[in-house]
Formats: sequence, structure tokens, C-alpha cells
Amino acid sequence: MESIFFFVVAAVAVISGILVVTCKNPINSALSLVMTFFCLATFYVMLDAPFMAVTQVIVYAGAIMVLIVFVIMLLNVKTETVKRGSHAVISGTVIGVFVLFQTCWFLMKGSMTGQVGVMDKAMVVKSGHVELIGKALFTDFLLPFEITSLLLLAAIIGAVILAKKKI
Amino acid sequence: METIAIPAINLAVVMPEVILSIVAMVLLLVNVFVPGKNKGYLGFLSLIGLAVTAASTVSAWGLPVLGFNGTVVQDNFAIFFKVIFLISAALAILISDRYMVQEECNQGELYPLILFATIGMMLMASGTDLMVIFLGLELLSICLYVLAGFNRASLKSNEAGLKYFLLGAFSTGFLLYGMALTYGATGSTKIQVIYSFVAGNPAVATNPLFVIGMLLIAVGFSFKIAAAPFHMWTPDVYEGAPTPITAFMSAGPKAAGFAAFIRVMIFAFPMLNAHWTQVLWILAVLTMTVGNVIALSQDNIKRMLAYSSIAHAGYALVGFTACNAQGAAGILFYMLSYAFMNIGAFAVIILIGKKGEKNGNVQDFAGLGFKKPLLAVIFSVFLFSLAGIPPTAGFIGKFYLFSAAIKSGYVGLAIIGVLNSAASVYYYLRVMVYMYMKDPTEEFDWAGATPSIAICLLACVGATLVLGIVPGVVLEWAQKAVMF
Amino acid sequence: MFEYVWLIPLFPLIGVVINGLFGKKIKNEMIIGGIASLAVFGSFLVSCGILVQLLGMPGEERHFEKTIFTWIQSGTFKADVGFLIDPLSCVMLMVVTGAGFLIHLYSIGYMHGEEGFYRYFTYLNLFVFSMLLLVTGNNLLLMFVGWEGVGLCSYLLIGYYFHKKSAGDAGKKAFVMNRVGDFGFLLGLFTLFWYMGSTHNVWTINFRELASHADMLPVGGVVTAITLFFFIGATGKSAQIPLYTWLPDAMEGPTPVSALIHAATMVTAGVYMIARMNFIYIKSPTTLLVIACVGAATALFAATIGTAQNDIKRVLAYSTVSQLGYMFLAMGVGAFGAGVFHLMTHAFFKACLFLGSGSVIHAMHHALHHEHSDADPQDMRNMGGLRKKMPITFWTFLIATIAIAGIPGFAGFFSKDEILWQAFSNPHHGEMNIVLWLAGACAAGLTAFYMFRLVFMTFFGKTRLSDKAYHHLHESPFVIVFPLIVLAALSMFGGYLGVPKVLSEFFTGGAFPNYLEHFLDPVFAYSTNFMAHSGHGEGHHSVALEWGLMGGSVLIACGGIAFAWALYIAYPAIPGRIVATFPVLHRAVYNKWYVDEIYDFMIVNPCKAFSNFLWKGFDVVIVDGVVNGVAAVVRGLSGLLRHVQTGLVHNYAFSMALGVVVIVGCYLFR
Amino acid sequence: MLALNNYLIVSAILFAIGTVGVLTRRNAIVIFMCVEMMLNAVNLTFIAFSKYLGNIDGQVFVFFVMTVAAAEAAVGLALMIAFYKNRESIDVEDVNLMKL
Amino acid sequence: MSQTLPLLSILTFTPLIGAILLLFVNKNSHGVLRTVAMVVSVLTFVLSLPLISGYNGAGTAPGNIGGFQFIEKVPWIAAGPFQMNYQLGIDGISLWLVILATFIMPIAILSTWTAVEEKVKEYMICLLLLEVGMIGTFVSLDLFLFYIYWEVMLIPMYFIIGIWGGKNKIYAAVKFFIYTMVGSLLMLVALIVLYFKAGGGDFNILRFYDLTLDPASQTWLFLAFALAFAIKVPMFPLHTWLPDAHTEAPTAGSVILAAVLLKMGTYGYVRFAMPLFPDATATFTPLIATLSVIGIVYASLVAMVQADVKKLVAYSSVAHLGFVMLGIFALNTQGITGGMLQMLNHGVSTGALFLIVGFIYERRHTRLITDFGGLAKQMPVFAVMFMIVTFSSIGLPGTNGFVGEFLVLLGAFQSSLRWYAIIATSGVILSAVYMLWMFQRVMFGELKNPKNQVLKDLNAREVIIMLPLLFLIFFMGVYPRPFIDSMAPSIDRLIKQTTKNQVAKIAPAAAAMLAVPAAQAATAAPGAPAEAGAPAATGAPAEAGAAAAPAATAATAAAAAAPHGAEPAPAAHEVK
Repeated sequence: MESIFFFVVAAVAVISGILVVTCKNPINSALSLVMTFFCLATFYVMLDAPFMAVTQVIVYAGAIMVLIVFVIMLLNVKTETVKRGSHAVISGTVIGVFVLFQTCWFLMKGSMTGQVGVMDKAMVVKSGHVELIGKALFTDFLLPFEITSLLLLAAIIGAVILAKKKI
Repeated sequence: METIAIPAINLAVVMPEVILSIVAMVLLLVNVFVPGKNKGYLGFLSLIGLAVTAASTVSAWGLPVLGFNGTVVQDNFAIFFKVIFLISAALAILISDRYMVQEECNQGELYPLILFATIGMMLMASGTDLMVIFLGLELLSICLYVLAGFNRASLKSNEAGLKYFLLGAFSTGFLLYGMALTYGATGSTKIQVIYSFVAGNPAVATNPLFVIGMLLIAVGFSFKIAAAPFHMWTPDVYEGAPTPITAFMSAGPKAAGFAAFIRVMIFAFPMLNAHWTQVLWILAVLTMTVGNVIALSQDNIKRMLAYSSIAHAGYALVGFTACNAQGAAGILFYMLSYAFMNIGAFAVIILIGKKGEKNGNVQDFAGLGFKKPLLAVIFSVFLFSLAGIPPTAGFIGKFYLFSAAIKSGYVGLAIIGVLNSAASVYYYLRVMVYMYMKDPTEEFDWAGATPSIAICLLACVGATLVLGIVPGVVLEWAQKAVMF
Repeated sequence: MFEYVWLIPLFPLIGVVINGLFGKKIKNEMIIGGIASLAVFGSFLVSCGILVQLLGMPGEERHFEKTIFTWIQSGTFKADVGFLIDPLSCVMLMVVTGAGFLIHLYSIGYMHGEEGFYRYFTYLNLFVFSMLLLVTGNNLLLMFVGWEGVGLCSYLLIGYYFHKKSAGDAGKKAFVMNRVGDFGFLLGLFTLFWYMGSTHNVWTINFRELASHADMLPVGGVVTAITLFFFIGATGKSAQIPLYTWLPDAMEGPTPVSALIHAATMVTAGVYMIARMNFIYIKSPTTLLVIACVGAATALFAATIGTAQNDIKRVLAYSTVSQLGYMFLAMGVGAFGAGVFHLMTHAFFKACLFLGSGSVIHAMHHALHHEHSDADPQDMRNMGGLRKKMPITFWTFLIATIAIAGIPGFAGFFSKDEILWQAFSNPHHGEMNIVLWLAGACAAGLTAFYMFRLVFMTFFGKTRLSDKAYHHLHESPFVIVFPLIVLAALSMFGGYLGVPKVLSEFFTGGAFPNYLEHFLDPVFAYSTNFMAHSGHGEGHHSVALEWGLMGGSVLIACGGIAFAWALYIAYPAIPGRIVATFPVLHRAVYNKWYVDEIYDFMIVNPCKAFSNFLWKGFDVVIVDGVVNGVAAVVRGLSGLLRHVQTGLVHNYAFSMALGVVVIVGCYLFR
Repeated sequence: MLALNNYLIVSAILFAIGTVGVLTRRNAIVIFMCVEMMLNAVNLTFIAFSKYLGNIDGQVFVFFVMTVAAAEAAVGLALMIAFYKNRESIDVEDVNLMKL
Repeated sequence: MSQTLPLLSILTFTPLIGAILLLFVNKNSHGVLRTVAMVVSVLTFVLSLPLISGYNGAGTAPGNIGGFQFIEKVPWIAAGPFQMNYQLGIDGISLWLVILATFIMPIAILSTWTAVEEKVKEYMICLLLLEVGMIGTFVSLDLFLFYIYWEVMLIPMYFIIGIWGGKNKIYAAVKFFIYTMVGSLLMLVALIVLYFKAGGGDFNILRFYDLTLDPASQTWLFLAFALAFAIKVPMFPLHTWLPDAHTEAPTAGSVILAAVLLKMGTYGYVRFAMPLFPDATATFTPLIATLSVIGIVYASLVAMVQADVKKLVAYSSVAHLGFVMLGIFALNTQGITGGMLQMLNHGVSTGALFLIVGFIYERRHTRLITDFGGLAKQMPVFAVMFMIVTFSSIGLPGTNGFVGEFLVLLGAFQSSLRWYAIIATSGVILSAVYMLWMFQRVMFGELKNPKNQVLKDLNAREVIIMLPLLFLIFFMGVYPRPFIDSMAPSIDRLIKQTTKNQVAKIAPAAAAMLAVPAAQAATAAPGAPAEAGAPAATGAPAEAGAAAAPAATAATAAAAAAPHGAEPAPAAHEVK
């Protein structure tokens, strides 16, 4: 049951992913990407990470994609009138296939060898995913968390500088 | 619902970053109140900030401290690199006022952005967790994307920013994938943990996930240091970005890339060095050769220095390939020297340049040698240093790097290196040929040097010569910095 | 007197310094010429003193060495600046300083009014200095210094009229040809030094030390190599086949120079050198044969050319080459004493001949000058009947001609006959002796012919000058004529120093011995002993045979004279007819058998072409081509590679992705 | 429970699709979207590992990646707007002023 | 001589101080600039004279290390594995080269006193800096320091050619720089490899002398060093930078280039390549000798057909240095002495030749032989000087050229390089051909060209420049003893050092050769076996073995086949 569900979602994710690349209209690509994001959120739930699923939807689908669509609208980007040269498409695709092939190859040959920790589904259910994440963020990963604040600040300044109408 | 016990925080470990962040934010605030033509005060303030940061950085010398649950460390290695970053930031700020006024993009935000970028670099140097390194890298990158496109009115600058952004984001994908695989193979993102885990389970070292993870991380850093074939962005971005930013990018972020690269490779993957030295060997050869060869046919000096910067990354990779303490020390020393000589060279370009990045071709330097002898001599010193001719810092640096490679038995690599360096002489000499051996085609008007650029030039030329003639002390520091 | 031997070369050197540095300021010809001549005269006096002292010593002790300072010392090699006085060098000293002095004197008159008068005397003194070094040096290297020094002076003096291209060319040719010889000399020196040192631990180049170790030298083998190398040196300096071609050209120099350098002294240096090293040469029969053959061939070959030349000096030049051939023939048959004897007599009569011809040219020049004719004053076809106008010149010239022709009683007869006899009777070459003798005899006949042809064409018959010019002809001044007289006297009586045994016994009952031979005996003692011990000894031929041969050679000489008389006095039309009958032969002989042209064709031109090829083909195209090619390839590569940098983001991304794929692929598929 | 590799392979496929997109599309915004897809693929890998390793670090990493993605989106889109203002296009083939 | 005074440092840095002084002189007061430079260079020369008087030929003065005197040693860089010292010192070999450098410099400055009218300040500074580099190169005993000076020297020379050169100056300057750079960079690699083979420590050259390296690494290291030096020398076929550089450089540049810079290559062989890698030296002797001999003949032939006087002289330089190389690779006393002398001679003679070319170039602004002819009439003083220098270059006895050339050939002939020596001797002929031909075409013949008819003879300055050189030409030709004697101990040491391993090998080889014809050998050469043990005294050990062979011709063959015993060695082991 679970695997059938998985495969359906995976198929949707991959198909919408392909649509992102193949759609001529950027808006369609964006919408396909949102679809992919939703599929991924589904996976996150399946992987016992409900908080990440929520963040995925809110941040990615909600914020980033909205921003992107907004910019698409703002710039009034048309569909690509001229196709990229077919050789570029072919070579790009070939490389992509290579990437896929190689990734699959080593995924098959390799295995997850990392130190297995204590967190399991029970734990997630018991103390709640948000709490687990929060705990990690504020203890182990306090510094990176603080860095993100600088990162966002810098990004805001940058975005403002680059995009504001008059300096 | 239990409360989260926030662990004891040792702010001393990140004191330089904290100070610099505070300075940057204060600058942001001050910026609002400083009128448009007086933005130079911000530069002055930021220099003070950098000085204070440097003092705080240096004061931690000799006492390695881990902090924040092992995600960050303040050791000699980090300190040496931080000094390089601070110096390049300071030099970049010194040379930017005149340029920014000339190009009419004199915005106060420049300084905080440079400082934020510096913080990013410092985090890359001292981070011991892949997350910290990643975030430092991204902090740096985002600032650089903005800085590269800082001259909004200039299409070239826009292009530079956009290109850098798209390719940077693309490379981030690979870097992240590498980190993910490493995480999967070892169960942690902390360098210390990765190391001890693999040391405890040697079988992991042969796990393809782990190896590929390492390779992809290497790719990510190679992009940052502009190693071939991940160097393609460099010439375009360097050419397009505002010159002071190019100077900054060629010195600081490259060093930061090396800092993180060395940290990850040597600290986390020492057991894989048989793999990554092979990769680095090839990268080094490719990088040196591509950089030097293409530089031969460049007329635009900024672009030529961009290619030369690629080549210099190649030389540093030679030392990296050696995978010994001397090689690492060599990179440290080289990055420091490179900061001085390259930013110095860019300072000269700024002085010669005119609005709209005119006068940036080698032909525009014709006759400079006798019109402005002092400037030409200073420029020659930088060029000789870049070419690796004694008695300049560039020579000592190369000597160290190549001798490290030879020490590890990579004589062939060293030979390719020196041959490249001989080829590079051609294009550095070409500039001198124009400066000294050709007559000027047109009268050039001389805007004069501002005090800040003069200070920068003097500092750079002084450092280039001092590091070339009596490099002993600094080499000693570099050596101490890499005693892991 | 021996202690003052260093004065001998010093005097001319002082002359060089004074005239060289201040000559231009002095301007007065008499002072310049006087200083130069006095310098040589000083040397001559000292030489005389040394000769007297030497004569006062017993035969075996007649040698003396004086070292001035050590010139080069490096490891086992040591070369001193030191002088060796023995009978041989003493004879040479006398010839060089004596003839040298006379020719200096002559030059004062001959060179009168020439631009660069001081330069001339500087060179001349320098020459004497070098020549004296050559003959007195006590080691091979010092000899080589003189050897090269005389070559230099020869170059300078031949090129004295440097504004004439032919003079410059001739000087250069002389120097280069000499250098070819020097190449051999050096190799000989190296081989000798190395061989004696490494095999016998005798590290020396000192003549007497070498001579005292001569027993260590094997017969043949390496000695042949050594001697042949040295002989190459001698062929260059002494104008033997194949390096003789420079000497006729060297006539471009002023005539006294030809007399001094290219007749009396320098060209005999090769003979002197072989005589000096006789103890080595005697050990190599092969080399001796080579020398004899080359000598004989040169004697004959040059004589043939001499018969058809019209330039008075050229005839004398070929005659010199031919006579030098005789000397080498003597050396080659082991008759060292005879060779030196001929060297000496040749110096007398050939110097006389050259000076005489100079006197003629001098007069002709003046005569033609008055007429504003640009006819060649040296061409015999313009002369004739000069004997009435220039009696002293004529008579001295005639005496010298008789001497060279080998008419009994004159100097040339004794020495030449001695050589021919030795060629016939020597113990070295067996059956070859007859051939050598025959060649020598033929050459003698030819010599008589062309010398008298010269005399007849110049002095006899009707003049071919215009009346006006003939009118202006007059005898040369005293300073020119005086040396002629002295030299003519020497040509007449000089031969009595070395009267052959048979003649002496026949005419005086042995009361008039062969002085020169006895004097030189100690020098050649080793060779004589060596031959005696090796079972050859003196050939025991009958006295009758000697008389017979002597008579034969006199007959041949007389035949030559008669033939010349017939052709140029009695039936002057015949030569033209002969030329018409054998045009090819005449053209070949007239053009010196085309030897210069052959050299040009075989060596000079290919060499130039090859050099040009090396430069333009190899150096510029290949070597520099590689260098610039590498640079061009790198730059071309740069031009190509930069096109990778398309400026397009997706290409850059593609390159990155490709990089990743390749790197990962390398790992996966290795 | 599903095998880990199922997730990993899905993420690999998405990563590859993203790569293809970056290499083949001309619209800068679409390229950026493809990069986002690559990042998401990595995120999936992280979370899958995190789950199977029983270790929360991976999820924390994803958290930061999302932050970075947001920041990049802000800056990137701003750059595109700035470029568009000058060039009236966001076709990457028009980003070609500097080359060779 | 006080050993406490750091004479060598003072000597090295006097020109630097002079250059700094020049910085403060107004660039338009040419007279002052020239005078200051001149005074400084003369001062340097004067300062170098105490070296001659203070140099102790026997090397017994206190404070000497390994035959080096005037030693100075100050720690310089100490970092990581490296220890570089500022270590100076001279021996008989470098002494004269230092003197040559200081001697030539005033002459060079004087030579372009009027020819360089523009950028005088920079010009003089370059010249003085060049002098620093030259002296430093010769006096460094620390390999690293040597390398620094070696490279530093390129910079001023590059500018001298490039700024004040002829019309193709840029090509020549860049070619000079990069050509030389390639070689020296490879040497740098070899130097580092050598350093690590020595197991760290400092870069003291004397310490490296004591190393015993395996043959394979000797080979590679030698090749790298040899390449760098061969380019500098320059040896065929790496010579093509030289004609260009010479032709384009201003007179002073050519003079210095010929007189001093080229010597650095040969000096490098003597000081570094040979003593450091004795086995490789033995192995490569035939190769080097071949190239030298080809260089002699080839350069002579090419010189013969040159149309440009300066180019001709440049090619003659190549030939002359071929002699030097042949001499030092003869590896016996005479050969190396000759080579060293030839270095000095070449410095004097070719320097003088370039001056002479400079004189006429200044007057006529052409260097084509065909533009001249008959100058002897118009310029007699010039003609005399030109002639003397020409003959010195040809190697006429009595001039300096002869002594060196002769000893070189003698040495080579005695060593295993006999056949090379024979071919090289033909260079004697060729040099006469090309020099005299050139001389004749320039000086002799008719004075046709009207431009030549108004030429002025040499002025006082030019005569003064030439006089010291002419004096040396004769002095060194007539009395070379002071030079030879002071070099001798150093050369002996060099030979000992270079043949140290070969001695061990030659002994059994000689024994093996003696074993067969022992009976004959005993009578033929009683002194021979004793010599085998004392190679330095007899020049070349191989000859001792050869002495044992019975017949003279056999001896020739055997000795020719035994290049210093390197090859007979295996045979010897078989016998054992």
C-alpha cells in the first residue's frame, strides 16, 4: 500500500519535474514546480518529517514560488519564441542522462553506512517533530541558525539595492 | 513539554565575526544619515571596524578553541585566513571610493556588503561543520552576487552579477549533493565526527557514496576557487564586476574557498587523499594551463588578470595536491601574497581607468613607464610578483608551493607548474612592454591618486617586497597555522 | 754574449713600439726607417756576437738556453718564454737579421713617399720580432707564437695597400691558409705532448728536453701522426701543395715584403721547424716519404706554372714555391743539413731577385707615371731592354738568376745539387729515390728556363715601352741598390759555406770542408745516429755516380737556359706558335692549373653555401622556428581556447556539469 | 518500510532533471527554478538519510537550505530585474556582452 | 686583509646604493646622472681590488671553508623545512668573474655616455641594478640566494634591451627573458629536488658537494641544471636568443651581456652542475662536448655569412663559449683552466668588439657590413684598435684569446674528448675566416660611401674606454700567470670533487687493463700505476690506464674509449 502510494507520488513528482523543463511558458513551469514541491512534501511526511513538509509548502510553494511567479508577471516574460539550438538540448540532455546514470550507479553500489542515531518514528510521535527540530536548532546548530539571520539580512539589502527604483 | 536547555555559549570563538557583524549593522544604520557624497566616511568606519576585528582575531593566536558544539573553531589556521580576508577587505575598501564616485554608484551599502562577505569568508575558514561552511559560503556568495552587480547602471555589471548568480547557484547544487551523500555515508555533518567515524570504520572509506560525496564537495569548492573546468565564470565576472570588487573577489573569496577546501579535505577526508590528490593533480594542471594559455591572448587587463587569477589558483592547487603541511602553509602564504599583489595591480588599473571602465586595455598603458614612473615601477613590481620572479612575494610563494609538491614526489606537477609560470611571464611582460617600450598613442590625462589608493598601493608594494625579501616570519606563521 | 740573447727580439720590438705609437707624429721618413733598420741591425750584431761565441765552443756543447719567465703553467703543462741558441737557430738568426736588415734598408728607398710609411716599418719590425721568436724559441709553443706572429705580419703587409680589394683578399687568404696549417701544428703539438706525457710521463714541449727523450718515441705509429700534423703546419706556412695558393697572391704586398717574408724568411719557417724536430721526423719513414713527395711535386708543379706567368713577381713567387719544394724534398730525404743550406742560399738569391724586381718595378712605375700610362709596371710584356738603363740591377739580378739556375760556382748550385744527390742516394725511400731525383732535376731545368725567360724578357731585347717612358727609366737610388749588391755577392759566394765533399776533395783535397754541415751536425746528430744504428747509415754510392748526376743536373740547367734563349732571344716568334698549338695546355698553365678555381669550387663555395643554409635554413627556420613555433602554437592555442569562453551561461554550466561527469566517471569506471 | 534507495533514486532523477533544465533552458527564471529543483532533490536526500539514520541533523540542514534558497531567490530575482531594466530581456543568450 | 669587514656584501650593494642615490637626482640633469653612475661603478671596481690582493691562492687564510674565502654567513629565511642563509664567499674561480663584472661596468657606462640620450636616469639605474645581480650571482654560496640573484639579473637586462634597444627590441627582450626563464625555472625544480635529496637543512652549496646521489637522480638533476646553464651560455641549439638580444641591445647591454652574463652559464656548470653531479657529468660529457663542438663549428660558419656586424660578433660569442664548455668538460687542469681563462678573455675581447661595433653604430646608425668599407683610411686609430681586438678574438698568440683557447684544446685533447678537440681546433681556422672577412669588408677596400668619408676617428672618451681592454688583451696574453695561479687550487678542488666517485671506479679499471699486458706495461710505463691514484696531478686518470697498453696506437684507441673511466668500470667488475 505504502509503496504503491510512493510510486504514484514519485511518478507525479518526476512528471511535473519534466514539465518544468519542457514547458515553454514560464508560468507553466512554475506551476509544475509547485506540483513537484507538493510531492516532495508528501515524501517528507512519509519520512516522518511533518514539520519539514509544512515548511516546504509554506516556504517553497508559498513564498519562493509566489515570488518567482510574481517576477515572471512583472517582467512580462513571454514564452520562449526561439528554441535553443537542438544540439544544446541534446548535449544538455545527454549530460543530464549521464548525471542520472552515474548517480544511480553509485547509489546502487553504495550504501548508507553512517552512524545510526536514536531518532525514530516513535520519538517523533512522542515529542513532536517541531520540538525535535527546534531543540536541534537551538542547541547543536545555534551558530548556523544565527548565521541565517545575517544571510537573510544581506539578501534583503542586496535585493533592495539591486531592485529599488531610485538610489 | 520540556524546555530547551541552551548550552553555554563561548562567544570568544566567534568574537571577530560578532564584532564585524555589529560594525556592518551600525554602518547600515549610519548610512541612512550620511549624505550621498560623503559615503567615504563609511569606508573609514569600516576600516576601523576591520582593524578592531583584526586585533581581536590576532589576539586569539596560538589557542585553538572549539565552540558552539563543535561547529566552529578558532585556530591558527582560521586566524591566518581571517587576516587575509580582513586585509583584502580593507584593501578593497581603500580602492573603492574613487572608483565608485567615478562610476556613479557610490552607495553606502557597499561597505556593509563587503563586511558581510568577509564574515562569510571567516565562517568558511573557521567552520568545522558542513552546515557552517555551507552557510558561510552562501553568505559570501550572496554578498558577491550583489557586489558583482553593484553598478546597476552598467550592463556589464548586471551581466556579471547574473552570470555569477546562476552558475553559483548551480554549483551550490553539486556542493549540497556532496554534503548530503557525505552525511548519508557518515551520519554527521561535523568534520570532527566524520573524521573519527571513518577512522573507526575504515570500510566507509571505500563506500562510493562517501567518495562521490567528497568529489562533489570538491567540485563545489573548485567553483569558488575558479579551478578549471569550473572556472568559466571567472573571466566574465571579473571583467564585468566593478574593479574594486574584482580585486576583492580575486583575493578574499578565493582564499576563503581554499580555507574551506583545505579544512574539509585535510580534516575530514584525510583517508581519501589517494582519491582527491589525483583529482586535484588533474585540476591543478588544467587550471594552470587554461588560465595561462588563454591569458596570453587577452587585451583587457582586467580580463587578463582574471585568467591569471585562474592560473594562480592552479599554482595553489599544486601545493594542495602535495597534501602536506608545507603545501598548506604554502597556500596560506601564497594567498596572503596574492592578496597584496593582485589588489595592488587592480589599484593601478583603477588609477588608470576612466569612467565607464575605459582605459582598461593593455594598449592604454603605453608609455606609462616614463609618464608616471613611480606608478609604473609599482605596477611592475606587482606584475613581476605575479610572474613569480624574485625578489618578490610571488616567487617565495611559488617556491614554497612547488617545493611542497616536490617533497611529496610530484616532480612532474612541479615541472608543469614552472613551465606554466614561464608562459605566464609572457603576458605579464606584455604589459611592461607597453608601459616601457612603446610610445603612448594619446596623451593621457591623469586624475591623480587619492590618499586611500596611495596608501593601498604603498601597503601592497611594501608587503610584496617585504614578503619577497624577508618572508621568514610570515612563513613561520603560516607553518604554525597548519600544524593541525 | 749568450746572456744577451733576449736583446735579439727586443730590439725590433722596441722599434715596433716607437714607430707604432709615435710614428705618425714623427713624420720624418729617415728617422722612422732609421729606427726600424737600426733595431734590426742591433739584432744582427748580437746574432753575430752569438755566432762568434758559438763557434768558439766545441761542437757538442754548442747550445744554450735562456729562460726569461714562465708564460703558461697549468698542471703538467708548462711553457716558458725562453730562447734556445744552437747552430740551427744561429744560422736562422743570421739569415733573418742579415737579410732583414738589408731589406729594411732597401725599404727606406722603395717605400719613399708612401702613405703610412711608419705603419710599414712597424709591421716590418713586428715581423722580424716574430720571426726571431720563431727561430729562437726554446719550446714548441713559443715557436708557435712566432709562427702565428709572422702569419699576422704577413697578413698585415700583404694587405698594406688595404684600399685595394685584391690586397685585402690576398692578405686574408694568406692568413687563413696559414691558419689551416696552424690547425695541423696545434694538433701535432697536442698529440706529441699528450703522447709523451701519458705514455712516458714526460710532460714537456721544450725542444731539448724532447730531444733528450727522443728514444722513447716509437718508429711509425703515433709518431707518423704527430709528424704529419706538424707537416700540415709546414705546408701552410711554407706554401706547399696543397696550401701553396696564397703565396703567389701575396705578391700584392710591397716588393720588399715579398723579398723578406715570402722569399727569405717566413716561408722557410716550415723547413726550419722540420729541421728543428728532425729527431721526431726521422722516426717516421712514412712522413718522410710524404714530405719528399710533396716537396718534389711542389717543386715541379710550381715550376710549370712559373713558365707561363707574365707578372714579374708572380714568376718569382712560383719560383719561391718551387724552391721551397726543394727544401722539403731535402727534409723528406733526411738531408736536413742540405735543406737548411738551400734555405740559406735561397734567402740570398731569392731576396736579391725580389729586390731586383722591386727595383725594376720601381723604375717602371716612375717611367709609366711620367707617361700617365696605366699599364701594369709589373708585367714583363711591357718591359725589355732594361739592362742598359739599370745596369746594377741587371747584373745583380743576373747573378742571382744564375745562382738559382744552378750554374756551378754559384750558391744555388751547391745547395741544389746537394739536395738532388741526397734525393738520389738517401737510404729512406728505396725505389722512390729515382722518381724524386727525376722530379727535382726536371724542376731544376724548368727553373733555369723560366728564370732566364724572365731575365730575357725584362732586360734583353728591345724595349716594349714607349720612347718617352723608356727615356724616363733610370737606375734606382743607392739605398735600393746597395742591398742588391750585398745579396748578389752572397748569392755568388754563399755557396762555398757548404761545398760538397766530392768537390772539395777534388779541387782542394778536402782543405775546404763543408763548413755549414759540420756546424749543423750537432743539431742533427740524433737523426744521423739513429739512421746509423737502424742499419741504414750513409748510402755507399760511387763517387763517379755523384759526378755523373752533378754533371747531368748542370746539363739540364744549361738546357733550360738555352731553351729560354732560343725562345725569347733567338726566335721570339716560337712562344706564340706554341701557345697557338697547345691552347688548352697554355691556358691551364697560364691560369695556374685552375687550382684556385678548384678550391673555390670544391671548398670555398660549398662552405659558403652550407653556411648560408645553416643560417637561413637551420638557425632561422629550424632552431628559431622551433622556439617561435612553440610560442606561436601556445598563442594559437590561446586564440583557440579563448573561444571556449563563449560568454553564454549554459555553456559554462555545461562545462561544469561535464567536469562533474568526467570526474565522477573517472572514479566509477577506473 | 520502503527501501531508502527509492527515495534516493527519486531525488537523483529530480536532480538530473534540474541539471538538464539548467543546461537547456534559456529563460533565466526557469533556470533558477531548475536550480531550485536540484536543491529540493538534495533536500529529499537529506531527509531520507535523516530518517534512515535516525538522526535529525539532515533535517536541520534542509531547514538551512530552504533559508538559503529563499535568500538566493530574493537576490537572484533582484539581479534579473536589474538586468531586465537594462537589457529588456532575461534570456541568458542575451547575457553575452563579455566573452572570449 | 681584515676578515671582519663584509667586503663581498659591501661590493654587492654598493651599486644598489648608487641606484638609490640616482633616484634622487633630477632626471633632466644627465651629466650628474652619468657621473654618479660612473663614480659608483668605479668605486665598486676599486672595492673589488682588495679581493685580488686579499685572496690567498693556497686558501690557508683563517675563516676559509672548502677553499672559499671572504666568507659571510647570516641566517636569512628559516621556515618550515627550509633554512636559507645569506652566505657569500669566493674562490679562485669566482674571484676573477667578480673582477670582470666590476671591471666591465665602468666601461659599459662610459660606452653609452652619449649614445643614450633619453631616459638616462632609468638607464643608469638599470645598469647599476644589473651589477648587483651579477656580483651577487658570482659570490653566492647559498643555492637559493644564487637563484634569486640569477633571476633578478634578468629584470634590468630585460629593460636595457627592451627600452634602449634597436628596432626589433621587444621581440629580442621578451625572447631573452622567457628563454632564460624556462631554463632557470627547471633548474629551480631541480634545486628543490636536490634539496630534499639532501634531507633538508640549509642550501649551502658546500654541503651539497658532499652528497652522494644515485645515478638516476643525478642524471635528471644534471639535465635540469645543465639546461638552464646551457641556455645562458648559450650552447647550440639553444643559442638563438643571443644574436637577437645582442643585436638589439644598446652597446652597454651587449658588452655586459657578452662579457658577464654569458659567463654565468659556464660558471654555473663549474660551480654547480659538475661538482654536484659527478657521475652524470661523466655520462653527459660526450653529449656536452658534441654540442660544444657543433656550437664552435656551426656558429663560426653562420657567423661567416652574417650581414650585420653585431650579429656576427654574437655568433662568434657562441663559438667562443663552445670552447669554454669543451674546456671545462675536459675535466682536467688544463682544460678547466683554459675554460676559465677563455671566459675572462671572451669577456674582454668580445666586450671590446661590441664596443667597437657600438662606436661605428653611433656614427653611422647602421651595422650592415655592406654599408662600410675602407674605414681604415678615415679612422686609423679605430682601425688599429679594431684590429687588435679582432686578433684577440681570433686567438692570436700574444693576445689573451690564445692562452685560453690553447689550454682548452690541450686539455680536451688530453682527456677523453680527443676527437672533439680535433674538430674544435678547426674552429681556429673558421674564426680567422669570419673575423678577417668581416674586418676586411668593414675596414679595407675603397672608401666609397660618401657617408663614410666624413666619419670622425675615435674621440678621447672612446679611446679611454678601449685602453684598459687593450691592455688586458696583451697582459693576459703575455703574462697569464696571476690568473692561472690563483685559479689553480680551486680548479684542483673542482676536479677532485667532480672525479671523486670516478676515482673509486677507475682504480679497478686501470688494474684490469694492467692485468693483461702487465709485462709490457712494466717496461713501457713505470710511472703509470702510481698515477692512477693521483688523478688530479696528471689531469685525467683514464690516461694512466691507457699507459699500460703496449702499442702506441692501441693506447690511443683505449684512451679514447675511456671517458674518465666511467665506461670501463663494468668491465673491471667482470674481471674481478
